[in-house]
Amino acid sequence: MGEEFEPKILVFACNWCSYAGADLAGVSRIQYPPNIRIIRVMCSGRVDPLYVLKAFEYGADGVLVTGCHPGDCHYIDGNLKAEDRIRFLKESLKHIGIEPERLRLEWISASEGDKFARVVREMVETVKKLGPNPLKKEG
Amino acid sequence: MSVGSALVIGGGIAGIQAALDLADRGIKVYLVEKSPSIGGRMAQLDKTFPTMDCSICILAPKMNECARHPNIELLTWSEVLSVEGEAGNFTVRILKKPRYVREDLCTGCGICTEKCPKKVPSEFEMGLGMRKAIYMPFPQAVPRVSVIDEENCLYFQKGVCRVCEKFCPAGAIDFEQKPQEIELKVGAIIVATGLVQADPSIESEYGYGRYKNVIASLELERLLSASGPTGGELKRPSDGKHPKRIGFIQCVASRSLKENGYPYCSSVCCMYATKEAMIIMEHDPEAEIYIFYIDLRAFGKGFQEFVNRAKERGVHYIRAKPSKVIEDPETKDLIIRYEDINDKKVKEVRLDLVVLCAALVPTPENKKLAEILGIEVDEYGFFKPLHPLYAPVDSTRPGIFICGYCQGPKDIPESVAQASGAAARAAEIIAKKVVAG
Amino acid sequence: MTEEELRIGVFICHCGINIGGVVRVPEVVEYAKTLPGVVYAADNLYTCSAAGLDAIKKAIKEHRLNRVVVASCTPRTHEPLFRKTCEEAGLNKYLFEMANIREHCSWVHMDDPDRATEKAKDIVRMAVAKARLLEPLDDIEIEVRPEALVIGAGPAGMTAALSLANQGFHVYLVEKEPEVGGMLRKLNRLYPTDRKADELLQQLSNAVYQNSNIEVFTSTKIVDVSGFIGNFEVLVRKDGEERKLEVGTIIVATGAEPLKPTGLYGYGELEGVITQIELEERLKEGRLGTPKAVVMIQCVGSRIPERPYCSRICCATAIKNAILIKQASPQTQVYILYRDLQAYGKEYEEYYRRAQELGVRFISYTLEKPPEVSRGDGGLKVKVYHAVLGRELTLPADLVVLSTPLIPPETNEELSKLLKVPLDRNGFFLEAHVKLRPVDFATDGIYVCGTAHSPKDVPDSIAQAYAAASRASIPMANRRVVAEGIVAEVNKDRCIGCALCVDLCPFKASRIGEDGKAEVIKVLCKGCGVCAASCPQRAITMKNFTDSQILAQVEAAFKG
Amino acid sequence: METGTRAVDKLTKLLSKSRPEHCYQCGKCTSGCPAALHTEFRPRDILIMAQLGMTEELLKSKLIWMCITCFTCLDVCPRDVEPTEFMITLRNLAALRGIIPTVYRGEGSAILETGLAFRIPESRVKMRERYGLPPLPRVDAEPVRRLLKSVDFDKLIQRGEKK
Repeated sequence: MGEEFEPKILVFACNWCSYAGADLAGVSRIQYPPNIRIIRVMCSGRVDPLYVLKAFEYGADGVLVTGCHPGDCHYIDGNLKAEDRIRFLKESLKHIGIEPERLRLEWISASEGDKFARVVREMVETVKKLGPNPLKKEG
Repeated sequence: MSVGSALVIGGGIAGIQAALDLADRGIKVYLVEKSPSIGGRMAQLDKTFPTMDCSICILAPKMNECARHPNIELLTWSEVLSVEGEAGNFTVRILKKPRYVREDLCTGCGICTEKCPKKVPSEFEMGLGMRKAIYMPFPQAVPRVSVIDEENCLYFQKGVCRVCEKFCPAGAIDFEQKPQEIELKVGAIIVATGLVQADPSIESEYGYGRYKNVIASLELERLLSASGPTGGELKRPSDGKHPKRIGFIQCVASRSLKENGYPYCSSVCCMYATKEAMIIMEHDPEAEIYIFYIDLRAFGKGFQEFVNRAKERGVHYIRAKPSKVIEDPETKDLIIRYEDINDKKVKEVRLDLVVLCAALVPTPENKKLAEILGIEVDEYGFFKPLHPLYAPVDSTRPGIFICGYCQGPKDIPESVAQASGAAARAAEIIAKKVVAG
Repeated sequence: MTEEELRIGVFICHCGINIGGVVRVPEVVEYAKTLPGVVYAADNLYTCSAAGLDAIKKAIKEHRLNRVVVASCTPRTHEPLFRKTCEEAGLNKYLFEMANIREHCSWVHMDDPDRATEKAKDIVRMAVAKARLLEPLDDIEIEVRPEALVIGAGPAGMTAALSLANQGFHVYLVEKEPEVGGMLRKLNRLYPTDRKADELLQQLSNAVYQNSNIEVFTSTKIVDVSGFIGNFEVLVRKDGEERKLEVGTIIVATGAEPLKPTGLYGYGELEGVITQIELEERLKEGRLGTPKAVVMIQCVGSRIPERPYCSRICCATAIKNAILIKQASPQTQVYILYRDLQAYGKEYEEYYRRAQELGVRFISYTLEKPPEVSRGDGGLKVKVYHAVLGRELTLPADLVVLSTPLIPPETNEELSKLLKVPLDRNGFFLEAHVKLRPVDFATDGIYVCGTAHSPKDVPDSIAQAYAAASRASIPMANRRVVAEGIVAEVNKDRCIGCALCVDLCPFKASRIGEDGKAEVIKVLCKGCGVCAASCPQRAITMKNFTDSQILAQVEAAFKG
Repeated sequence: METGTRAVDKLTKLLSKSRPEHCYQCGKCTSGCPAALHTEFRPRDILIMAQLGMTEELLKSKLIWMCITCFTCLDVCPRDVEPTEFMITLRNLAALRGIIPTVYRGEGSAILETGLAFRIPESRVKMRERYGLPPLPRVDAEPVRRLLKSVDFDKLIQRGEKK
């Protein structure tokens, strides 16, 4: 039985909201698949498009950027800047042969532990259907 | 003039919070705690509701902050002897009982405890685990210093042994230590003496003390705790087996008009029973848990959602108080009868373990302490607020404030908030003195 | 950074069984030892305990560690503690990184220990990768004005203002209504002592108006809030005229209001169906009359899926008013239909017994079979299925009183955006930590108390108000607060002065200096890093979250 | 024996002496009640109906006669309510109204005739002889009868009897 494809997904989480949401999912013992690895940033606005491209280059099958709901951002509107960048980045991903669905932006608040787990589950399912990262260096 | 200092009596979460708030704003605080370590009841809990945070994980940082804070002087293993003076200028005499271990030398390595031959039931473990005659109440104790219990130490009782002295690498054992009387001048006093659990055998029909598998809820906390006597493994006292069917009985000696009962509601039992049920189901998802209640009281922030989650997980909430617990002599299982109001039938359920949520009462020493402080206490041992409506944290004597469970039944968040409140009231007294010059 | 030899120490926590029960901690310790730069790795039962902290300090000294990684729980609660420990061992506290293997690993993969252990190793590897590139930073001191803003002049707001004033701080008390008092204006008597609400209102408002340290603003709205702890600038407006208040701390005491139960149990259609607040007004103005029977229904619009919380005070309010009715006209039959009677604590249990002794009749119902209110002959009729008796009863009633929950006012949405503080799922303000910091917000310098935090009675609101006053007094008493050294820094050579960062920065912490290059005002920079991610020249370094540090984590995530 | 309203008032006052209003329906009485185990008698329901003023229905109900007065409920009640006293007083009030289950009328008349609530069947007298047990003492029913008649007990047990 060939090993079923288990996608590797990188998550950028902002310290004040989505990272706290991920903490709440833990505190509430909401189980979700272990395919994600979380990098904490102070604000989703800190996520440089370079990080996303590098993630795909290093072999990520999916990248999930999470931040505060509009208006909740601890730094006023860092999340809105992230939104513009991700929308723009999705376009350019197409040109290098990466399906835009592999990159996703989601607003998750400090009290939405269940939403964090749900988004992770959805992301794992979507990327499973898409299959491994086409850029993956052979060998 | 020691105007800028305060005394906090009681080293539980309320005393710790009050001390930290005052110290953070530059006021010198003397924190007096009668047991060898601060931490109070919360240190005995495994997890806390409604967030299921591991209790010691959120308490230890505050305990360590207390120990390290330049403005806080910890006086553990000590009691208040007398209080004179008035708001802004109290003179307090403290008795520091001898630890027979030098706090300045002991590194808390625990070798003395390892070598000590004398075993004694541990009060921290509610008697379910043992401790030595020289001990630290629990692994995360603050200060991390052993203490010798005179009544059980072979040297003090029979003049033999002194093994701890031989093995102590820091040479910290000192059998000649004498009780010390310390005099302090403080501007305000905050009382936070917390609670103890009443003896569940007050309602003797539930068989506590007669049936092995009937335990008190605070004992269950110790059994569930990773640093507890069973390392967090829930074992039945009678045969050490993992209980599959557990029953919680609420309001034991609480909401009772009987002469040895307590007419008030302890406010936290419905919630901690739910929490303990959730912890048990984390250990064993197949466990079947029944909570026998009168009114399910989940009135705090996030509490109702927590109970709803427990119901989804399959905890059975049964609106009936059993009249008695019957023990099956061979298997030591327990049988409970109750009327199921859904079909009005009287049913029986066979359980492996019964947990009694007995009333939580203010520490018995409150009555004596009230005399020393010159403040009023009610017939159950709660300190009386100056005015229950608009001066809830003032005692009946100016300059002395009360917070936490000793002021009335409440949970940890309310105790922490009230402790900060008492700190503000104390700061008003101290600031006024300083500002007024 | 000088080429000193990297000596990283990794400390992996069992956290009792919270981590150790799922993740094979010893295996992770061995793995950590294989990572480049790691010279020491160990585990302990509780890293945050005094023993754990001492172990870290001892290891730093003995193994001359110059980087520390702790793999345990979330940095949001424990990073300050571990950073202080490193500092006490003589190590710059920013040379420290946490790996969250509890909330983000063991607690969410409880039934898959193998993959949880593998994930824990990855998380530790990522933390070590970042730790290698950490640089020492030093904190910044911010001056704190000894003035406070209290928003909302109900019992909580007035108490907080009085306490701060008595501690010698100047307080601006801003109230959107024309008069102070909040809910006290609408209430008749207050349990547990049955004291007249007006008396307490008078007592508090006199004290507030007579206190020279308190400036009261009524009919005043908060228009804008900027700045941060120590230096908030709050724009308030009254009758079109604006004024800027400069304060060090802010206390939110905006209260809550009772739900209007339109459409429930005939409220608004059937005459004689009123709410507890309307009953309070009738009792206050002596307009109760002598009804033959009054039926009160609890949990109207609360403890239901759409509004799951229990509003805590409705049972005690119902009992209070039932007692007042019985005292005023003993022959009136008073029923209280409840699901779970929340007469908690000491006073309310006595209150409940007094009501029983006065003949108030308590009937329990369940959510599945709620009571029905309809027109009866000469008044109303309430049908209720008695949950314990297992029978339907029909109760004649001249008055049906609905106990509705306290809900957050609409202004919460707007205020939460102005102050940048979150709301919880039910719309009340979300505190930093329900147990550890019940009256603080995650944002420094802003505090909450009273029913703005969650429904509670007057005594609890007052106790929480004192708590908020105590918390706010700490930074103001010290006149300074230490801000983290995590700020942005411009590399003058690469910067081309395009000023993109100046436009983007929400805190106006970036400006163009005389040399035509951008520069960061350290005190204003809050460390979000938006400028660094936008700079076309990659000229801005976001300390502690530099590009190289984050990219090292990205790479470590996929290089097993 | 007063059978008029004064008796009713006295008994009604007796009802309140057992403080039914303190009951908060915890069900401890019902869980331990032996009668509840085998019949549909529920002491908790009786107290609830009392609290709701449904005394009329209680007096006419046969439930109140099922209590075997074992006092378990009275021992365990956390609110110091006395359900057993309450049942006994309700029965007396019912009796005054002539509502008496026939089995109790039978017991009443048996006491009047033989001084014993349960007549001793012949088979039992023979069984005692067979085992050589001494014969049962002869009960002189006369003083019992005179005492009961002086309080009109004989009239009471016939009250409301359907001839």
